[in-house]
Amino acid sequence: MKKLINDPADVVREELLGIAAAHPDLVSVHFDPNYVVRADAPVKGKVALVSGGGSGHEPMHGGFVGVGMLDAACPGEVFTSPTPDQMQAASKAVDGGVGVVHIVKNYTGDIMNFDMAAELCRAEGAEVEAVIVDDDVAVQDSLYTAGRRGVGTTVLMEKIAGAAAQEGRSLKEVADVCREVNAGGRSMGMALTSCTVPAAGKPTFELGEDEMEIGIGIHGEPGRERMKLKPVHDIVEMMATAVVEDFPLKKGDRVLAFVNGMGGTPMIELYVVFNELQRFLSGRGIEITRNLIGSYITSLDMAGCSITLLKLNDDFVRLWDAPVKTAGLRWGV
Amino acid sequence: MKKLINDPADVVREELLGIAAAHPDLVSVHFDPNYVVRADAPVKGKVALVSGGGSGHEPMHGGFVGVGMLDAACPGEVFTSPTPDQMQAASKAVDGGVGVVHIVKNYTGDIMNFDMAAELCRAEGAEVEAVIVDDDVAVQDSLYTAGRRGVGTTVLMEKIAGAAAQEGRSLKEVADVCREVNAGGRSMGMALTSCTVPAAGKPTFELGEDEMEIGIGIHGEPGRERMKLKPVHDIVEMMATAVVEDFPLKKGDRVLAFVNGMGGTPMIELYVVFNELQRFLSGRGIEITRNLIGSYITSLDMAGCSITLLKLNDDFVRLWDAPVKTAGLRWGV
Amino acid sequence: MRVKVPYDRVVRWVETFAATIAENKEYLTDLDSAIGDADHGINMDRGMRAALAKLDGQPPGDVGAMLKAVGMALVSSVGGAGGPLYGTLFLQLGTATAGKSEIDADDWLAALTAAVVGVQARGKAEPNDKTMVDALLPARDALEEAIAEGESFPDALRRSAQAAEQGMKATIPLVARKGRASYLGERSAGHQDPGATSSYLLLKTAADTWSDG
Amino acid sequence: MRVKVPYDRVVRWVETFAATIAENKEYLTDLDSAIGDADHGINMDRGMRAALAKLDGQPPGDVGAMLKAVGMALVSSVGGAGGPLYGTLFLQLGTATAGKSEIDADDWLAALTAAVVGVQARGKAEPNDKTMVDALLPARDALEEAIAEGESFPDALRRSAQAAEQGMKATIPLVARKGRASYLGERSAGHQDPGATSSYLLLKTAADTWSDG
Ligand SMILES: Nc1ncnc2c1ncn2[C@@H]1O[C@H](COP(=O)(O)OP(=O)(O)O)[C@@H](O)[C@H]1O
Ligand SMILES: Nc1ncnc2c1ncn2[C@@H]1O[C@H](COP(=O)(O)OP(=O)(O)O)[C@@H](O)[C@H]1O
Ligand SMILES: [Mg+2]
Ligand SMILES: [Mg+2]
Ligand SMILES: [Mg+2]
Ligand SMILES: [Mg+2]
Repeated sequence: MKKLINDPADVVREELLGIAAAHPDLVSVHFDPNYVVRADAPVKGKVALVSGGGSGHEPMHGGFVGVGMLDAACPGEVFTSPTPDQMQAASKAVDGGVGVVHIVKNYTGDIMNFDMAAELCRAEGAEVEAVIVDDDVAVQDSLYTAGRRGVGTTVLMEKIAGAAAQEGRSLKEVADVCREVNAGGRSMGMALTSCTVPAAGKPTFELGEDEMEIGIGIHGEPGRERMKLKPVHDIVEMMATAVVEDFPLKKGDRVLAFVNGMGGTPMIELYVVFNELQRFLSGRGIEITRNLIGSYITSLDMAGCSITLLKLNDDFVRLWDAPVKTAGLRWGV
Repeated sequence: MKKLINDPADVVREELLGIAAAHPDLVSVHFDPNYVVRADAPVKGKVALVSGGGSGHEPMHGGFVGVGMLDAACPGEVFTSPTPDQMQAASKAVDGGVGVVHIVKNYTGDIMNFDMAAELCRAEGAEVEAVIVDDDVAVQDSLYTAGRRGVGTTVLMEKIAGAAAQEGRSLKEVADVCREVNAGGRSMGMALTSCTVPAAGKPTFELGEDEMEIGIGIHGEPGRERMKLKPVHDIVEMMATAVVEDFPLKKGDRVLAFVNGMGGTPMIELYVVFNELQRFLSGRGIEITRNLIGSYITSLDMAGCSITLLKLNDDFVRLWDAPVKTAGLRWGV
Repeated sequence: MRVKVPYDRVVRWVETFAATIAENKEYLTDLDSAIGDADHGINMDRGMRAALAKLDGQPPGDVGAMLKAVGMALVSSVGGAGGPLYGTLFLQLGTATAGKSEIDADDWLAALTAAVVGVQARGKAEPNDKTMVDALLPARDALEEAIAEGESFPDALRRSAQAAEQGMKATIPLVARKGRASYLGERSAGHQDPGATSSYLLLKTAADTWSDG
Repeated sequence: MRVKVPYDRVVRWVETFAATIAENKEYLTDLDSAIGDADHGINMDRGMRAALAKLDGQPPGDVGAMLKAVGMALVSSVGGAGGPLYGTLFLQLGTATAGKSEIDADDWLAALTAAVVGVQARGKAEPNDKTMVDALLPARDALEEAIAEGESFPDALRRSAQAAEQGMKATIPLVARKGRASYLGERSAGHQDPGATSSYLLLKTAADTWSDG
């Protein structure tokens, strides 16, 4: 295992110390339990947005805490959902008196821990609404399974709902924006290499020099299918077809296209992916009205990418364009 | 070789198509010869900043074209300096009538190509000043060698000089700001893995599972020394010591600390590096007044990092904080 | 005379379980690599270490309070699916044994029943979903049956552990319908469920530490 | 009677050099991997392909114009160090032979001299800096010597190529003082310079295509 770390057991703590040292103007970081909150939290009269999940997906979520996006993030151990006491403490720290939205990615662990946290918060009299992200079309959805994973749409939800909260919408309205974003977002990912969990010390799965894994999640879970490496044209076609047909999107639809790197993939490749995606979508008469290209929801050092499409309406566009000031996303301010 | 590409020969072109499709609000991209210019170029009465170099260092330089930073970038083939005709055409496209600064990293190829370009520009009556970046302390400087390589300080120079140009300083003044930034900046890099040049198809060098290379450049050139992998604490100490003692920096100095990923290194590790750097510097009484953490000057898919320190004065701080609106760096607007 | 397990012996069970998890940390993580995210052993080990640290400060004598403290430690240190599930399991064991300084077979049956109900309420898993429920539920049922048949507490514990083992092994051919393994669909078949394995170890250590000497 | 190389034969030299570079693309790149950035063969090949494409549109008969066109193609397609250096080399060869429809030994000596001066002016390299100058300069000197000694043009070309080969090999033990290899310091010793190698190939193909039949 080759990583810029000391003891694997200290990675999350040392990362948080780094974030605290780097961005005191944006966030403050609390330890035991671990959480990251806006430097000016709580913002009185504003609905607070709290998200969280395992570490290893940076900049998500800690890098999205700040004006116009999240009020708090709860980082768990690497790839492990954080615990209810983190979520409760974070929710309390950012509650501006008009309620807290929990943004929860659809993994059994995240769901159950956020459930317990919401119970704890409500027991203390706080208003909490939980919203679920489950946008990964690589997973078959069904009433009898854990359902789809939450992946790329999470980033877009945090930005868009963050803007809705910032402009003073109510708890119910902000939660509804989240649910609309989730309903309008679809993703699919692929890996060229596995990631290596620091505590495990070896790759989660092995891929041959000419193989790739299609339909992976963000935790080094095996994907839907392993196949021979192909030109990026074919890879994008496979992924984008799955995403577009799941909606299905039709001619004239406007989307936000999000090309995401998994942590070990450089920008040069992501732009090549975006070029293919743009050609694919314009061939179907789908317009990319906004885009986001970069490594925003990662899987440690995994090489690969994911594609997320969010069907846009005017409200989403306005909220997307609204100012945001976080370590990971920043514009307009 | 595992990359999200089609034919290796088309990578740069397809990347540029991706950039053109993604950021029409910020830049326009010209082909044959290839260059990227501000969407609103030329800006009349403003000194124009042109940079360029081999591709494979994304987001540098194309990602730094926009308001408050570069007016144009000339992307060469992967790791190959661009050609004089690119530079000449780009310079012409952005010349606002008060002169053009060429920001040149100190590599024989870049120097010679920019020299020829400046000759061509001047022959057509344009005013051109070339400034050199040579900040890599891993390379011994001497009158009898090619001197130090230009690495991380380039990013800081492009931002700071871009702000100086934006606020209306003269050609000589902007060029002087560049030279001051170069005089105040020092860098050192290290690699956990080699990068793979698409056209070569195999890693430029081989490193054992427990080895790292200290003092690497940004083109997969072998470094100063190969050694056993160490905890990041020791790695940062080695690199930061070399940088700090080269100045030398002393107690009370203020710096901008730039922790840069080489392309295959995720943010979680860069924050751990920053934490170590912060501890190292504060132990010596050196204050980190500003910081930049992320993958901004990369070496394709190489895993590793570099540390750049820029000694700050009030002018630099003000110019660093000034608004910038590019694909790769954005704040205040 | 009915066999009773005193407070100290219950503590010893928790300690033995912690040691067993530590020994099997890599094994459980490897099982989780195949169909999950390669952390079940790491998570459970972190949790049981936190639980052990809590035991020290525990006022002696109250089995329920002690087991609740274990549950709280798991909830606030494990995370993932394992945290809430094993946390709930121990919290329910604790609630059912509140104020007791020793437990007998009926106490344990009541406690285990409450624990399984709690785990199912939390995780919504049914039998054959390929989860820890597939070890826990048969263990509870076997315990009830053995007690009804008049077996001694030690013997009933052994039957309960055997049923857990069978349940664990029976997860191998199953296609997962809950938890992370369910994302794999058919590819999840042919692998033993990590959570069912740790649950078997839980009941096996109970049988081992409560039935000898 | 003095041997003259007509326009077509000069074109054939350029074509043969392009083919030789294509054949040695990987070899040159491998040399550059060891002490540079693994692209010299790729760069030169891209450049010579661009040059060949330019040859087609060339008005026949003017050696100088043709060689300048090659130089321009190299300058605007190679980049890196190789582009300006080989570009300058061909531009200088072209300037020295402007308007000529054929060249003799003296023309070639004048042209090669101008080329080497140009390369040195552009790159500031001295002998033994471990660059292409270490192949070019001995080749020029050997050519001058051979002509002074009255050797035929073909023989002079062969001596020139041999001197280039020796110069190329002599770069192996040198520590680089110019170009990318200089960053390696002492670690650059023990490797043959890629640019000196391509320069040897340039002079070798001249000897081959101009001295037979
Ligand atoms: N809904 C559920 N109900 C009961 N047990 C579950 C459920 N989901 C997952 N599990 C159990 O949790 C185990 C995985 O635990 P762990 O690896 O610690 O958590 P995570 O899946 O979050 O990484 C699975 O092997 C399974 O036995
Ligand atoms: N200053 C110089 N003068 C003459 N030749 C040089 C100089 N610098 C480099 N070279 C030659 O250029 C060769 C490398 O060319 P190439 O790989 O195409 O360019 P780059 O180094 O930019 O990748 C070296 O092997 C050397 O012979
Ligand atoms: Mg997990
Ligand atoms: Mg090069
Ligand atoms: Mg797991
Ligand atoms: Mg080279």
